[in-house]
Amino acid sequence: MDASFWLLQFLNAMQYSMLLFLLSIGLTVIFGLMHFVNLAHASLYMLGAYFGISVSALTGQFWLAFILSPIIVTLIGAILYYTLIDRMRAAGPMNQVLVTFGLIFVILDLVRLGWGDIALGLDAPDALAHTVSFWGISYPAYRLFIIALGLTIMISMWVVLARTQIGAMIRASVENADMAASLGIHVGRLFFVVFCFGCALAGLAGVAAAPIFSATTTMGITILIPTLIVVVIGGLGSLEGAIAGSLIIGFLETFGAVLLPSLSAVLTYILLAVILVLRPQGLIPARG
Amino acid sequence: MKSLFAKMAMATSLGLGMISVQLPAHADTKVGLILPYTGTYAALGNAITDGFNMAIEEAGRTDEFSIVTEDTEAKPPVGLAKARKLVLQDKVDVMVGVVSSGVLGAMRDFVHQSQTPLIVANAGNNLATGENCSPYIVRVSFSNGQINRPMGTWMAENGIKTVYTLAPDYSAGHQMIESFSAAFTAAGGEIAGSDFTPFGQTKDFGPYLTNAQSSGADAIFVFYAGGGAINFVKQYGSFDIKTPLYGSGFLTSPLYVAAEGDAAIGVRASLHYIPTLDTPENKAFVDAFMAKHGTMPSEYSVQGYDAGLALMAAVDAGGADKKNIAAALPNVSYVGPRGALEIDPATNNIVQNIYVYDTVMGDDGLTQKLIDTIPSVRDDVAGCQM
Amino acid sequence: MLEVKHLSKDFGGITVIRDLSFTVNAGERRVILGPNGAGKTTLFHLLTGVEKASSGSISFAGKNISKMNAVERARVGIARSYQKNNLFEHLTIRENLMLAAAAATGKSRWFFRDVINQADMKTRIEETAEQVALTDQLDLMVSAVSYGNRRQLEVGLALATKPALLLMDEPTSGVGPAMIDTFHQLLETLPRDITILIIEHDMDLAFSIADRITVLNFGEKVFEGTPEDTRGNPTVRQIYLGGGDGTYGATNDHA
Amino acid sequence: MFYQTRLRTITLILALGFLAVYASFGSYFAREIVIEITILAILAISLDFCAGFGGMVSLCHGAIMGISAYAFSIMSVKLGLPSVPSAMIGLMAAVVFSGLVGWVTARTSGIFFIMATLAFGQMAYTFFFKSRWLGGDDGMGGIDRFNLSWLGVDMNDALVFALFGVAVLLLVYVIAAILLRSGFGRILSGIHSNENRMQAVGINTANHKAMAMAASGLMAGIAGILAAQHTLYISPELLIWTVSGEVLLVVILGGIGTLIGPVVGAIMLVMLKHELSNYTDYWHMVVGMVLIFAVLAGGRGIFGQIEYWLITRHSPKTPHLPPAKEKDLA
Repeated sequence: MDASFWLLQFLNAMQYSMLLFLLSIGLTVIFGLMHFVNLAHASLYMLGAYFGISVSALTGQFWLAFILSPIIVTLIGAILYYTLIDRMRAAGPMNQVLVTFGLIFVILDLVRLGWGDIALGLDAPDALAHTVSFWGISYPAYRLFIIALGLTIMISMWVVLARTQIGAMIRASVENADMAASLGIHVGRLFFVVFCFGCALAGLAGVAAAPIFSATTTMGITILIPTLIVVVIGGLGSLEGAIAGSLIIGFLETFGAVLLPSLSAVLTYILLAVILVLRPQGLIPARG
Repeated sequence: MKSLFAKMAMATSLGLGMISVQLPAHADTKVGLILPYTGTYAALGNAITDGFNMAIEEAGRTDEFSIVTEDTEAKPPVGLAKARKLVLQDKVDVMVGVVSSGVLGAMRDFVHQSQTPLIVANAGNNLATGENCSPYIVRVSFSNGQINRPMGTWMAENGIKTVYTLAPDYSAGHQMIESFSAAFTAAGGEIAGSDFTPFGQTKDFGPYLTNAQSSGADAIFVFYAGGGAINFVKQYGSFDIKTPLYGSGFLTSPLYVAAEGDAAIGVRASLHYIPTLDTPENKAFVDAFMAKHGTMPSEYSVQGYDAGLALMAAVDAGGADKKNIAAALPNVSYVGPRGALEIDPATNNIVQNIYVYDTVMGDDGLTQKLIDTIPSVRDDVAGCQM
Repeated sequence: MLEVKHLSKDFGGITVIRDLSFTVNAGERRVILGPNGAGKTTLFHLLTGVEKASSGSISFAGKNISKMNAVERARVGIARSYQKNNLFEHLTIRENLMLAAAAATGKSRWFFRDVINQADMKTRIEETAEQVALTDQLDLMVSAVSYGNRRQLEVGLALATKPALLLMDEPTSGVGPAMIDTFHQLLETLPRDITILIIEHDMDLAFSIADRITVLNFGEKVFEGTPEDTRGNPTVRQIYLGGGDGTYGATNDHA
Repeated sequence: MFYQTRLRTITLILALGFLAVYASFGSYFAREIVIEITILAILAISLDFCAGFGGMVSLCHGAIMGISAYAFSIMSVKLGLPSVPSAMIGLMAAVVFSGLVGWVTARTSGIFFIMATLAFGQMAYTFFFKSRWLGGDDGMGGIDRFNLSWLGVDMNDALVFALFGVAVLLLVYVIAAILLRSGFGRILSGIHSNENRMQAVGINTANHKAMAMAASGLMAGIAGILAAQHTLYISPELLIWTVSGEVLLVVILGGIGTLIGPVVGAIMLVMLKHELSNYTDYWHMVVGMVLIFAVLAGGRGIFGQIEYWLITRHSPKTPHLPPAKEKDLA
């Protein structure tokens, strides 16, 4: 195992971490703000992939799909927000689990009706459908693009949350929604904006992942558990937690796969159990 | 929706049955299709059903067979419950189907004890026609060993010295790779390395691909199916891996090859059926299938089709009831889209050609180019006692 | 009965309790006084084992209990009521008292027998309810009774365990004058086999029930003596009564 | 806090009576459905015991059930022990596993507890999935039904076995009800209501919760033995987290914290699923919509909602209703 092996696997780990980050950041911020466990978040990821494939097939334009698909998913998210999510905010976590679980089932079968049971693929755009050689390795350009995309979003979210007024409002509302409301923040509108933003990121993750992974009807359920693990390991509702969690899981799964293949199926679960036993609130809890 | 139509079809045929009391008519054979229609394997269940129905319809014998469909959801306990229902409540004469080996394992003892003939149209577990064989279980699809052993020998004979293998970490994956490796090393090859990827969880093969390439092996041999196959082939392509890719033919099945795109070009694989076989039987089958469904048939639709042919042949040879079908099935032989087929009475597994093929770009997209045929591949009698 | 020696507690460099020593005799009513932030509630946390002391020792009934955790200290007979209601909100008052009594009598390991209708439990629940004047409200949910009733239940939960030492953290916090009288009566009628340590801001109540008073300021004991001595003590007057900063009778939080 | 009210007793009798009648007069497949319902209902009671009354929303109950089924089958098939001692060992394995999980995860709560139990359950699943001695994902068969011929009962008869399942369900309900009415169960409800105060009055809540998980494991273990006896074949599918997820759905759908609600939920879900799958391959969507409407209609679950209507009609200030629990997940 030489340096190029480590570099390659580092890039693989980064690429996976960034996808996990795009998914988990929406879930964790929605939870942190609204105390809402949205299990259907992963279904929106699936919709992102399928809409991306359809738009791309209809127009032949990958980048159009890349922009349109998150927008469509956001619209669906907005509809869900007004029909269900908003109503369920005070209904208690058990009911939220039940409703969003129901949504998973509904969206799953709607996707089956719309796109069929056969797995679909999406080609990477021509500009990125090659490999890039550097430092003695060659690596798919599209994967480098995903790493760059994830890092960009990660850093801009950091800046927005830490430096801007809306970031301060979000942080205040995570700390104490009542207090935030009394300071004149329109909490309801803020929730809606954040929820839509989370949906857009889920859709973006879906369409971004489609050229690497095929789109299948089970992709939502399969990604749900790793995403929840990221969110929980990091600590619910915390941006830093989602970053730490997705990096930990991305690196653990990638290096576990090549260094400890016989254990790789359970490594994540072992880590999850150990972290929760030692730090029952996750690594970087949002509050307290 | 499928089963709604099936119900209507059943109701119609029952009505005909009642009329037929006054008429000297065919004996009615009741067939239970036991396949996944929801969950991971839904696409396979539908493909097999299409093939089976086509065989019966082409023969013009739809009145003779009444069909009950049940969804196994790829869950062994559900499969067993549905098998019990078909046999004990619907009183079917014969069952056709079973996609996953887990479901077959769950049903096996019940099928054996209830003496209901079962025509396996997919599940490839070696043990089902080996150690756990039964006079009532006949397989017209393939066994995991049957597809991969010939490829092991063939690759060694064609100058490949070292191979790195990859497959999902579950029973079928292990069986496929083991039979390949055994044949490959017996013919003088060497396994450079081997990874089993976590079943159902692995989406990113990047780490494994880079590992396989750096092993310096002459070739990579893999078994992946369904969504896993698409991911694997696409990622193989995107990493621009120079080591040639070989695999069990499910890797580039016609069902998935379109989604794999250009990355599939040049992948070499072995399978018991490819739709480009140049035989009159296959041409007729492909044309009929294209006319009906507008897509190329896959090995799964052929398995369903051949299950239908085998069933009709058994009914013709013996009779339409449970006992006669069970007795006749192991001796069935006919020529189908796959070529000449027979059931080996020693194991009840099918004896068939295995085709080595390349995926190439044809006039209307990706297609299969036959490279070599290994004729009449027969499984050893590995511990099967009827 | 209770002997505290050189007790100290730091929270990340801030000393909340500093070298505190005092002794409470069996059956005594001891009132703890001190302005907000004096470390009174922290002292209770240390005595009940919720917080571990940084140094020093605590003996109870002749035994060193410094190393015991909260559960073990409850088992040796130290009970506590909270300044902020800490009740079983979604249960009835009867159930609340039953839980405390069942826990104290080791009936948590009864796997087959119910405790709620068992004769001696019933007696104990009803006795406690009478002590804290909740007999009429026994079958109401906690969420359905008044704030004052909840303050009474807060003490009731501690009493139902039949403690040897009862720590009361501002039982009258937030209640009106009528309710303060109720608590006054309650404290008067409690049998002398219960030793009581009480944090109280209502001066009339404090001075009328106390055998002795300990005054804390900035985590240190600044005075200890009878109520009369306390009234006359200039230091106490200066830091507490005469401070003029409004802390007298204050009820807000110093947790 | 649990009370075996008259409404609950009536519902229990109606539910069990319905199952017995449906099995006796229904077709062959009705008996399969009844057994399927009883296994799911037992597992749901087991989960309601720790989730509804102890606040421990576990996502490893499928794994507990599977461990019991595997331990039972290893003993009886691989080691040739008689069925009764094998079943005992199966139950012990389930109790030990769930007790350990409960003990180790005692400090976590809400979604953190859910995820921690998910982790342990998936570890157990992976263990059996990869164990080639036990057949891996192909599972293992060769299990025999209990031999009750000395009672003049043929367990291989589908009707007899279905009625046996109903009897076991009744037994598990009674065990759960007795435990919940006992001092142990009362304290468990107290911990659910206010763990901190329960410690203050002298309860080692971590140990108590671990014991509650162990007791719940015993019931889940019974479901496991029954499942192995039913299919005479077991596979790692029993342990996968989606099984636990489905049980959780049943509990919430029926009414969490009511003990009888889960039985109602199990009947509803299984019947719905089987009826729908006769007509459409898209029955998941209908199940999903039912779940959503169940919540929009009140969110107490089917039985919970009925109980709420009946009680609030009689006395608006009602003492024993499970309130909307805000702390279970958050």
